[in-house]
Amino acid sequence: MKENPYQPMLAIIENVKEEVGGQRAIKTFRMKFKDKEIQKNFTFQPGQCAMVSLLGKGECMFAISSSPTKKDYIEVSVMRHGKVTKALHESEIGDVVGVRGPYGNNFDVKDWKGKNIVFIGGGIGQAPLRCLINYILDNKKNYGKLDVIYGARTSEDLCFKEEFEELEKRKDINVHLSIDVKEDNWKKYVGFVPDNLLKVKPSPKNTIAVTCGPPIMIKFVIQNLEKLGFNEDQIFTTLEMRMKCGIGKCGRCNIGNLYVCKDGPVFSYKQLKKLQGER
Amino acid sequence: MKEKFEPNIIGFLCNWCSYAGADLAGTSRIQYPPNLKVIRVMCSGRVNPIFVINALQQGADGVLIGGCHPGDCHYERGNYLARRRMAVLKNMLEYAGIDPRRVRMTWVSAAEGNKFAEVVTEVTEDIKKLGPMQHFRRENKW
Amino acid sequence: MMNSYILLKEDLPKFIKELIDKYKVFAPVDDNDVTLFKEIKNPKEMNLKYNNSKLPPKSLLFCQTETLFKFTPGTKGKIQSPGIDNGKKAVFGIRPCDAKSFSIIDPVFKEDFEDPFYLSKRENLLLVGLSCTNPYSNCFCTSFKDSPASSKYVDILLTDIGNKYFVEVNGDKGKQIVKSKLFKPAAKTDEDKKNEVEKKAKDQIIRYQKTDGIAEKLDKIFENHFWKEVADKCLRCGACTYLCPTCHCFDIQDEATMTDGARVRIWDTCMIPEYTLQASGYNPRPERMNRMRNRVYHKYNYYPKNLGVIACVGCGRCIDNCPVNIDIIDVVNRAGEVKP
Amino acid sequence: MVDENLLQDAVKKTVARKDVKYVVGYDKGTTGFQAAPTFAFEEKDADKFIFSPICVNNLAVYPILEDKPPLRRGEEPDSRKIGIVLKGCDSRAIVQIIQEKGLKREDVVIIGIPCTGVVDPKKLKNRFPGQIKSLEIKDENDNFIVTVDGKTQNISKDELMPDKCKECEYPTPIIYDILIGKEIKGLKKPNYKEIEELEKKSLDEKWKIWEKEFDRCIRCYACRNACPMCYCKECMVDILDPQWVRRSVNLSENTAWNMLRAFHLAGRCIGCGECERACPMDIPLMKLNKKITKDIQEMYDYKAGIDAEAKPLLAMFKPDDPEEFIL
Repeated sequence: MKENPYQPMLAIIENVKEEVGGQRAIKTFRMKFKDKEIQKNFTFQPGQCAMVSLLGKGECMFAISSSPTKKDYIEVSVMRHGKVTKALHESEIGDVVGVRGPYGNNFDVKDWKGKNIVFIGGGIGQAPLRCLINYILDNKKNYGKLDVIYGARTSEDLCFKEEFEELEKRKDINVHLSIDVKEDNWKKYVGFVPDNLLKVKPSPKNTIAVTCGPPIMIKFVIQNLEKLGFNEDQIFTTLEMRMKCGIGKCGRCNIGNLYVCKDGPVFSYKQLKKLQGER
Repeated sequence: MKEKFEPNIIGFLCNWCSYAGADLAGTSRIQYPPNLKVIRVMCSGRVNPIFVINALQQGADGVLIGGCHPGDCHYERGNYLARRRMAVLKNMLEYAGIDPRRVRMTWVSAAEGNKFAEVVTEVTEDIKKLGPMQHFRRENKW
Repeated sequence: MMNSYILLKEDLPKFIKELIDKYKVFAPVDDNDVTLFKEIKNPKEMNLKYNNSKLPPKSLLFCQTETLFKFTPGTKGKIQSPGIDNGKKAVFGIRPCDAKSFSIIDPVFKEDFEDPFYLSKRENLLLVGLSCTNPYSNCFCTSFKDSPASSKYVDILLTDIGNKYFVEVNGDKGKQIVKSKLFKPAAKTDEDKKNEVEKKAKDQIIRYQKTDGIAEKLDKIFENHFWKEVADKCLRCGACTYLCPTCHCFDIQDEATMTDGARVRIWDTCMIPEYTLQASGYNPRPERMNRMRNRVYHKYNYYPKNLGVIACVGCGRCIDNCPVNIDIIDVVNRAGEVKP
Repeated sequence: MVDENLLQDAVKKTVARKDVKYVVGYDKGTTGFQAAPTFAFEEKDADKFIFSPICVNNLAVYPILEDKPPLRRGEEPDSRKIGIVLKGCDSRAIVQIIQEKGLKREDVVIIGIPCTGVVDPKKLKNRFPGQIKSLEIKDENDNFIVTVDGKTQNISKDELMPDKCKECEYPTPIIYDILIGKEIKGLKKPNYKEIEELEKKSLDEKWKIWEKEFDRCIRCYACRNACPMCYCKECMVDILDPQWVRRSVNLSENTAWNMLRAFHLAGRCIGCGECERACPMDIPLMKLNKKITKDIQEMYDYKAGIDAEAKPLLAMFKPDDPEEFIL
């Protein structure tokens, strides 16, 4: 039978790590394909996404948040919002889900060789960036200075807390965390991510800026990046649209004439400027 | 021997009266057919016609809505409103060609264990005669 | 002249019977005076006094509800792939505009990831066209340089020329069909009669949509207030998208009981907010203006940019069935004249 | 016949008012078979307003359908009124919405039109199937004068009128701010002959009829979106968690949808026929709605959209409501 692109492959949830509790809960799920063969040749690039299905509930598109250099599993970080994510948050280790992908284009890591990179993330937007950061750290010699600017509403809402502690220890990457509202035992920056960006003031020379997060944050981050002298080829972002098929056929995730699931989710600011269409 | 058709009846019983009536029928060991599957609702007024139609879609052959006698409703007006809803719904079902005896309503107070058993027996007999509800049952064979 | 034949009108039922022996034949059937393409077992069920079917024959290829795969719900995870229906089918009486719509939506299901459901049905569907002899009140296929009697997109085309049909063959699938002895080679006079019928039908179409350079014109007026004006009266009812032969958007939903379930693909409409509503509540196309503009741009700007063809065949179904008379010919013509 | 200059002056006067956002009425449309709703934001827009037998739309759907984008911080919602041109049957929709607190009477300025019968576009199209250049319809007591591409002919009203006009009880709008022309007495009575014939049939026959109709439904929900009374924020079929009605199109879900839609209009449907007109598959939805209208008239002596102060049918009760069906 011709290969059915809508049919997912079965994967087992190996580990569930709770990143953020409370109302806007976020969990990272580590998944391994049941069939070793598929796991071995499931290769993807940083920034690509996968469709995760909960059989009987539905499926959602998530950015793969583990680095492609980690061959024997894939991770997705998911905030609890709708029917499928609620069911995913209720699943435990050993449950079987469906995974299909990888879909969409990716961060152009080859083209960025030898450049400094600034990662500007907000809230759950950090998931695709985490994949990119780990990938670049595993090939650190090809890249220059690395800056991570990441913020969330409260310290409780910050994702990947342990990993950031490791990153802060490393010399070859500087981490600038921030939260929106003052909290007593919080020593680092307090304020929105775009303002934190202005404080860090990364130099635009030979630098690539990658930003992911809520649309309102991306808008202001891009404005501030332009203030700092970044031109439109140096700014990349990922966009978020409702997706159903993930392979450019069901027609709903278009911005202008591009489909976010096929021609995105990674877009350069140059592309965005040319694109008409509601984001 | 034709395998006897055992109807599948969903009962929405109001928590204060009919459910207590059913409970009384059980504790006083009154025999009545087991075809009724009970869903406890806080009041017969809580029964939304979407429940009734969804039940008929998913394989119920009949639906019974049990409420308190007029005037006894714990929330004063629940049963009156349900009465109007079910009257309109039953007429529409009949108009579309579905036997109205498949959707029944009854007032059963907490003390009427016998009446509850009689009602369930009568409804079960009726629906046995009517046969399975095939009109718009979900096929679920994709 | 080599591949054109004649089929006598009284031989038509025999020809249909021949088709029924080899194929599952779908033909226009009158269902409470609504014409739909339905399977027929004998020629008498057909009704040929129709302008065009209410639902386009696209529903034979891109079914309104289609099972993608079956599964056992929950987290035990058992998936069975569905059987692909490669039964031989034929559709009789398809109009040239609907046949053209297949060639417009083919690339969507063929590019990058091949969609086995659509493609297997497309390969196994024989298109027996029937030319329009009296176009309907809102037909405008001539605006796309097509003709109500063009055989470009069908396997064989029948044109009613009095007591017989003038048959044109297009492609080798058609050649197999015409081998049957019912078809006799056509004479020159038959062909002239056909051209005359074709010309008469073409002249009856007076509605015209100016589509030359429409994609570039639309590029300039994306933010224009014109779209708010057009969309103010839209009831977001979606009937236009459900009846459009070139609409291919679909929704994917899971349906399950306690023991088994399936993932099902269903037609969807871009005219309702739920189409792009995100779980967070944010909706990039919140208002009817955004959605109406997106529908027009998808057909007249994005499709030409991505696939080089305007995604409209001029069948007029959306104009006939719009309860508030949003007329795509008028919208596109006026859009062309809007000063950026 | 309605004097269009009077109508246009009324629209100009209404639009000029400071507290009116826009006026929605009819213009002649692009095909001639059916009028198109149009919006007048300034006085000069009023010239396109017409009223002729092709004005069949029920414009009462627009006040609630209007998009309300989220407001920027500190922005006040625009609470100006909306002017609507309403025929007799359409005005009952506004009365019913006001009765259900969906709108307030002062939200709308009603330009009432005493109506002497409109034309059903589907019947008109079947009568003149080909492409036409121009079509004019005038109303002359009991037949229509139709001029198609210059040729005029008289057609009796009963041939072209939708069923609702043949039994129109309220030709003059029940509530209005401005009335164009004189009031017309509603002399006709609703006739449920067709409904009664169907009721007499056996259960199986009835199901055979409705099964065929419901099987044709493609669930585009145009009936819901065209109906002035369907203004729920989230419709029962759009709820995903729990999903009551599945989105796939088969007899079971179609029957559930059509029955629940008709039920949710019990005591609310004013018989304007927009659902049947919008349905692309020509399903006789009014036959379903009229059955409920007949039932609630007989059982509860209740009629929708007549009295804005009355309590909605299913939100109230009488102790002596019929209960012979209760065990």
